[in-house]
Amino acid sequence: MTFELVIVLAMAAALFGIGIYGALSQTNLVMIMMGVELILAAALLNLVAFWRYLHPETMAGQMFVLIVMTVMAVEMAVGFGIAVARFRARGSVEVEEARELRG
Amino acid sequence: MSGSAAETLFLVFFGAAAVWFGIVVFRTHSMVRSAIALLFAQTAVGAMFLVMQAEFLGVLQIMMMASEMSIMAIFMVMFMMDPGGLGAMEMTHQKRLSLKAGGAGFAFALGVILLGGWGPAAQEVPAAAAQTAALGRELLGRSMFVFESAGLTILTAMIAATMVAIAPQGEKEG
Amino acid sequence: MIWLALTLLAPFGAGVAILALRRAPAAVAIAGAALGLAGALGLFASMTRGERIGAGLPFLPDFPISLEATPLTATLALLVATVTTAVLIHAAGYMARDPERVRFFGTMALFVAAMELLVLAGDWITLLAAWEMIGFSSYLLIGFWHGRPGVAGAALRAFLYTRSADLGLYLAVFLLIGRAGTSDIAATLDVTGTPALIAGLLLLVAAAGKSAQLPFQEWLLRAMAGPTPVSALLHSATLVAAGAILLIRTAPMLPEGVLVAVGLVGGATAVVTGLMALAERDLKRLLAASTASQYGFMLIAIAAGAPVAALLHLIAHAAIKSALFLGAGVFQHDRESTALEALAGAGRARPGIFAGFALAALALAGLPPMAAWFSKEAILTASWASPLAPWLMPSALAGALISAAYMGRALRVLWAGSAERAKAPVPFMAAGLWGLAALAATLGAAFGPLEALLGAAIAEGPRFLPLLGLAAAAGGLVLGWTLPPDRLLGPLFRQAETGFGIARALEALSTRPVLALAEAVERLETAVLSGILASGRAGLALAGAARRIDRDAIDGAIFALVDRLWGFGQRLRRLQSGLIHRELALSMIGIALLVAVLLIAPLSS
Amino acid sequence: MMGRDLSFLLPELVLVGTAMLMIVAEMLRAARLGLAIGLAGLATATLLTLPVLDADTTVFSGTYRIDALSGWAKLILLPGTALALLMVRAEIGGRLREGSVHALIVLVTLGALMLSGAGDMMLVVLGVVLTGLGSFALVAWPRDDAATEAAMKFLIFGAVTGAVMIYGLTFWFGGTGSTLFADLGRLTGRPLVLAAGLTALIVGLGYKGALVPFHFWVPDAYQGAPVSIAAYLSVITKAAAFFALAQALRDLPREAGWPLALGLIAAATMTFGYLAALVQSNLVRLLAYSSIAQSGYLLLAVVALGASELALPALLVFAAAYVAMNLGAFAVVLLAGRELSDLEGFGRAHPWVGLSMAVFLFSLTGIPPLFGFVGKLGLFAAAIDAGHLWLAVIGILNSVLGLGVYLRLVVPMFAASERHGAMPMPAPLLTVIALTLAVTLSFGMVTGLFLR
Amino acid sequence: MPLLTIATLLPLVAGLGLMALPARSNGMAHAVSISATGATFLLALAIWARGTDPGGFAQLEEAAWIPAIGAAWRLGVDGLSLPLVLLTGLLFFLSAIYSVRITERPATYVVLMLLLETASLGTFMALDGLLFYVFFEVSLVGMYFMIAGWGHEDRQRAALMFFLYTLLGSLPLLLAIIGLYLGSGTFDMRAWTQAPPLTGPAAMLALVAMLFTFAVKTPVLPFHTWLPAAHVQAPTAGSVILAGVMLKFGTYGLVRFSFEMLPDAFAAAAPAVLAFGVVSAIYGALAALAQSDLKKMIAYTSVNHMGYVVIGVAVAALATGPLVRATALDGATLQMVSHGVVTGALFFLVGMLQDRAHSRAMGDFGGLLGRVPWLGWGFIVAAFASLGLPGLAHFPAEFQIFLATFGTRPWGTVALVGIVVTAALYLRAIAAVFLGPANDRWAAMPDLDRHERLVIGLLLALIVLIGVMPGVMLDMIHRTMSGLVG
Repeated sequence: MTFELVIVLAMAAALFGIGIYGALSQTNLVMIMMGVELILAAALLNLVAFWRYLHPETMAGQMFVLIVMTVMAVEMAVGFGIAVARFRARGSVEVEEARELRG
Repeated sequence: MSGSAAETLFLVFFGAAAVWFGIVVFRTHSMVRSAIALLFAQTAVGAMFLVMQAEFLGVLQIMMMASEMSIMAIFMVMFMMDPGGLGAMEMTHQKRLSLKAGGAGFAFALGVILLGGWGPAAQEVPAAAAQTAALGRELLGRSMFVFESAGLTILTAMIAATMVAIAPQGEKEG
Repeated sequence: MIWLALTLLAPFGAGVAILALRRAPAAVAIAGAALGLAGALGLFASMTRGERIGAGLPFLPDFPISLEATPLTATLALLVATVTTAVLIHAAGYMARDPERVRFFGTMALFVAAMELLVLAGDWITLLAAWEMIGFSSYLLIGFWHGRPGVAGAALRAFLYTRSADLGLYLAVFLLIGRAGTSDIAATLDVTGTPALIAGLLLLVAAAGKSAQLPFQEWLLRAMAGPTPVSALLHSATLVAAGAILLIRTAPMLPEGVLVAVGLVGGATAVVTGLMALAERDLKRLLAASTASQYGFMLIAIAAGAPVAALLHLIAHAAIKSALFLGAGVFQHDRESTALEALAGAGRARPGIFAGFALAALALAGLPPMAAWFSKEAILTASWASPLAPWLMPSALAGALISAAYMGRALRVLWAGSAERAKAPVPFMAAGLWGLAALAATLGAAFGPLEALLGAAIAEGPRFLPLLGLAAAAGGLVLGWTLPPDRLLGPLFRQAETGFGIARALEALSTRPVLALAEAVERLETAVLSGILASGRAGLALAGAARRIDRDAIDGAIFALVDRLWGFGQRLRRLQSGLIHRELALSMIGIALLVAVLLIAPLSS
Repeated sequence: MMGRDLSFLLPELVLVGTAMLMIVAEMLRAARLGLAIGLAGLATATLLTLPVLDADTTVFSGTYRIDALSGWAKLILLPGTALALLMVRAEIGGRLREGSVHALIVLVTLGALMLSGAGDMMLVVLGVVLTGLGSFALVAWPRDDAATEAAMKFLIFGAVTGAVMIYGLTFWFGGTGSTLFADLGRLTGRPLVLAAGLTALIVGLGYKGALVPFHFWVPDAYQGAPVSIAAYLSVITKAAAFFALAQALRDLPREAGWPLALGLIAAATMTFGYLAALVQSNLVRLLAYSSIAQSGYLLLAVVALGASELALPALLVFAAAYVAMNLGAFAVVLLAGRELSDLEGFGRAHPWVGLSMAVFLFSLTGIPPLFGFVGKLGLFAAAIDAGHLWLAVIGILNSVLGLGVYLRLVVPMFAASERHGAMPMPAPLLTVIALTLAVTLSFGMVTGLFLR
Repeated sequence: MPLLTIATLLPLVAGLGLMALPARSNGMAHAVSISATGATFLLALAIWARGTDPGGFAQLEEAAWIPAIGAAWRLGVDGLSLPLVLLTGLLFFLSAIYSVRITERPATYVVLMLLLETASLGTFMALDGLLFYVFFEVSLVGMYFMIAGWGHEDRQRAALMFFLYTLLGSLPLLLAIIGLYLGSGTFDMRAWTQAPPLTGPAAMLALVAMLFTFAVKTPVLPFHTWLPAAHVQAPTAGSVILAGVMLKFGTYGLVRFSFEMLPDAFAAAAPAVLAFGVVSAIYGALAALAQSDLKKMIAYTSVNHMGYVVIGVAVAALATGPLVRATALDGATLQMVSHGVVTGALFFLVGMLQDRAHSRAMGDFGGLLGRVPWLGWGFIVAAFASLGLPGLAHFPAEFQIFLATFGTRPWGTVALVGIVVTAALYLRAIAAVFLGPANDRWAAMPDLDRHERLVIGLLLALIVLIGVMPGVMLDMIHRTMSGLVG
């Protein structure tokens, strides 16, 4: 075990915690997506750190990073697409206004 | 050893920056500022990649995040009734519970990290060029199916995003 | 074999034929009974020649039906056949104008067949079956005039009383078969010890029920609702006799403890029902109570170790009592009532009938040289000699005195009042009556040879016993003729009138608790159901009935369980708030729980 | 090497080609052509699956598995998708961007195939995201208030759970240095790392598979979406999630505690689903909750993985039954209307369709001799065989609750009512109902003959 | 000739054929129903004529079904099932004849009846655990629709109650069957009987599950509450089938599954089963005594009579001597048949009374015997059969049961008080409805017509036949039972 690994992982964990907080506490779709971005950033940090300090010989780690980056990108893209559609339909992307469907 | 010390220093610095900006994202009352803070946070993460000698990924991270954040900013300007994007507005709810959830997540992750038993750390990593070459081999060999799947995902995202984002012509907006 | 078949099948065939053809019922019934009588005579004759006749039929695995003619059973079969033939002849007149004659004679014939089966049964299952079937037939006969008020109740009571007592027979049969491993009656009589004691007591219960001994006497008094020939038959040689017959047949097995109990029941019944008869205001009920009392005598005889004496008394009583009932039937025919008040003087209006009636009555009172004199004598002798209990003889004597008294009273009532003019002559009825009365008077002569046939002579008693018996009979008659019962009985009268409250006590102890239990069960059932419904409704109220879906057809029908879960569903539904952040938070809590389980589970395994 | 791998991937490749052609057709605004291409492609892919059904191998160094599970999964998912396409055609045929919907459905099905053959964490991640993205768009397709709200909830749930999943899975990579599930055995003795990844996996796939407590989006998304899309989501992507879960977990030691955790989730899911369904008056929502409950049943098979040989067959058989009967039920809803009251007298007015609905619902309840019964029989057998008698008991108790739910639909259908006159009966829909009815009815009795 | 398969499927095929017909008249539906059930009854007689094999099952018919898990289409009969098959064939045939009066959606009604017949026959003849369960459950669905569609006033509720109750009841059996399967690797019931696959706690668990199922179906206190509700609301033929045939599933299963396949566990649990049987018998009789609704009363007497069956089976497990055990099982089996015939007749008669008067309340009647002698005498004979009069169907069975009980656990004979209470309640009912002063309200009531006389006449004849010559049934039953316990 090494200090650097733990430092990076701990930072990532902090980002993860912040992301969770954001996803739960924000009222706006866009802001919630920002929280998700932070969680994914934490995942990226984890992956790179694991690759760097534990498994530099395998490229699967870097591959995983690429995949997660793709995921971030496409999720944001579709997320904003839906935000647009929602804004068109409703004029707002506030989640608290979305309570037609319940029960 | 000095290299390692410098690496540690940089990691701590950028890490702290990433966390700090991450906090700022949800501390400001303006979405534009939030977006900018997120941009900085992502950039700090990218910087950490560089420190950890994953140059390709680091560059990718910084560039992608930069582009993505600009897109996000435009969206906000477009939609949030807040052209300046600087006005203060309350955008939170159930803060306490969220804080607890975030804290718990952090705590659990930290627990796994500290007690995970990760074993000895590797000292050496392949050089940047070798890395890129290996990554290429990985992409076209073992992980080709995964890579192709990622492509398919992007394709799907494109179709999906266009379908939802384009106004429903002839139905609502003539 | 052929005699056996004839005895059983002739009445049975007659019954089936009557019900199927619905023609000339009386003639067919009498013909059947006569053929049966011929069969019984044939059987009896075979017995006198020392033959033994048996037959078997398959029934349950390991338990075949078997029929068996021994001197004892053949005698009884003959008795049944004789009495029924006479009664049926009488009934041909009595029922001449009844529109339901077919049903009457058909049932009567079947009843007789069942009784013959009981008598001739060689195994316990057949005996039990016949035992129950005569109960059923008598139910139908007592309830014959089912349209009249009160009749259905009387029939019901008769069947229920005897069936309750029948449980004793069931259990006894189970016990005996279990002990002996066979259902053959003769084989089971070898059972000894505690099983014999228990079985004996159980048999006593069954016999007491059928023979209307204390405390089951009530049904018999009420069973008068049926046509008079039915009463004549029930009381003499059939239904009521079955109890005594059962005990007579099983007497060899009964240990002392049972005999004491039999004596207790018999003695008490002889006295108590005798007193009741004395206090009775209705002729037929008087005769009924007297029947119970006479069967009490037979029980005393059995207790005294002289089943033959009981058999003799059974035979004597059968002839006497059927004659009495037939006479009563004629009077009832005339006055259309059996209340003693209404019958005052009815006898004087038909002296011929009255003479027959009186002959039988005197016989019952125990005047020599008529049949009952001999049998009562035998009973007194046996009970005097019995080492078992000192009170057997006194109770028998008291019973005899009381019997004479109530017969005297009946004769007095029938003779004393105003003699209205009788209606048309009644040849059939008279024939039946006189035939039986003649038997009652003369049967005593046959007792000696019968005892010889059965191989059980009755020992001679001390000289004063016959005198004592005669004194009791004569004294009783005189007392009954001269003194009205309320003066005769004094303070006992009221008690006797109400049957000493035994019937009411029995009902309070059995019927009421059962009915109360049934009510309680019913309440429980409804409570369970309404409990389910109520909790369902509570669930609905809890749900706040956010939406009314009562319009849906199903809602009225949603079963209680669903009702209750409804409220639960509604509560869960509130979790589904539609607010993403709340739901997301719930998911996070879920994740925390999941983590906890995943961390703890490996530790525990 | 690669040629061999590709030959195993023929169904997937055909499907990719089909999707491309459908996109082209959509660009040409030839929706009918696109649909025909889609159906033909699905049929071809189904047929191409048959030769590799017996294979038990992996392609691309273990990242994608060609085994009985993925093979049978294709045989379930591909025809199911075809039926869903027909339903979509019947519901939104001729409307704007119909072709995009068709193409998206085929693409999402591709994602579902990725999930059901996944031998690698990355494939699971991509599969979840791909199916998720496509589904968000499908749900949002009407773009009205309800649909966008549904899509937004769906998206937020998907994004958050997906991110959590990815973050957690990174620890597995850290622990093993590999992204293959086959290498997870290396984690033995490191419970914390194992737990982190497991949590992540269960969260991500549990969301997709509509398990409590990650199910909140389900009723809202189904209600806001077109009925046919709801039907599609309720069967294809959900079944794929369970297949992925099975692929991942069958390499993990049971001592890690996941059977207990999943067992508890299964119990909660069944119970919650039926209880909530009990109080619904909107048919689509009711079916949404019912499908949540059915997820709980599907999970029974996953719980038994590794302890009972019956687990995988049970999972497949019940998934097949579930796809057939649930699609059928949704098809009838498409015909009858979205409210419970719309069913009043429906069965009397249209006896055959009404009878079909009764069959679907009884099959969902698990009453023999219908397909659903055979499925549940396998599930209970697997659970008991694995030593989880308590789960089978809870499952059985919930069946009774389920009966209450489904009888609320059956009973009014056959009550006297004048509500229904003649109504159009689109041919595609009748085809769907007839096919699913045939499967539900006959497979209960005769499938066994073909099972090995 | 695979007569068993043909008999099982014939009604179903006839029903499907009727459904497929484009135009259906009422008359045609009933003609199909009568001819199909009649043919099935003849087939049942033919199966009866072929007889059984004392060593085990006879007339085996097998076909592959799900070879992968060892489930197959396996049919066969023995002395336990064959009498019940015959009973089923008869009661369905009579119900079909009786049902010609149904004019409300007769085609659907007939299809349901035929479906029910297939399910019932299949349940008794199946030698495959899975197949048994399938038939067992299908019968439930058929009866649900029967009650819900053609019942009386409160039918929806009764139907739901029936369905939920018995489904909840039957699912544990599924668990038990799965347990037996996992213990043996096959669904072949013969294998389960020959070598009981479960032992120890597993067997006890499976037994508890089974007992729950069979207790609901039989029904045994306290799981009986569905019975009166379902019976009161069910149409007449439904009541007849429910009481005459479907209640037997419970006791048949008790013998076939609990007794034969889990012998040790069942022997251990037998005292409790006996106690339940005794309490049920007494409770059922008492509850019946408190009823004023004729149909409900008869329904409760079913609880009483089926309680005797349970007693018999429990005693068979408790007894030591093979003779006593065989006697108890003989009695229990014969009691099932007798109850089917007697209670079937009673429900028919009450149904006929209800058709005429539109009332089932005892208090509404009086003195009907003179008005409708066929109906009245039919009821009286059937009632006396039901209360156990010798010479009629119940006596031999109850005698055997109690004989064995007394020899094994004497306290079990407490249930004998049931025969007195049933006597009381039937006599009361007879007195209230048929005896006493005639009620003028029913002056115009017609007596039984040709169809009805045929139905009742056949049943009464059978009641007397079994009562007088139980050997016609018992010989076959006894051979099988002796083999079972010997």
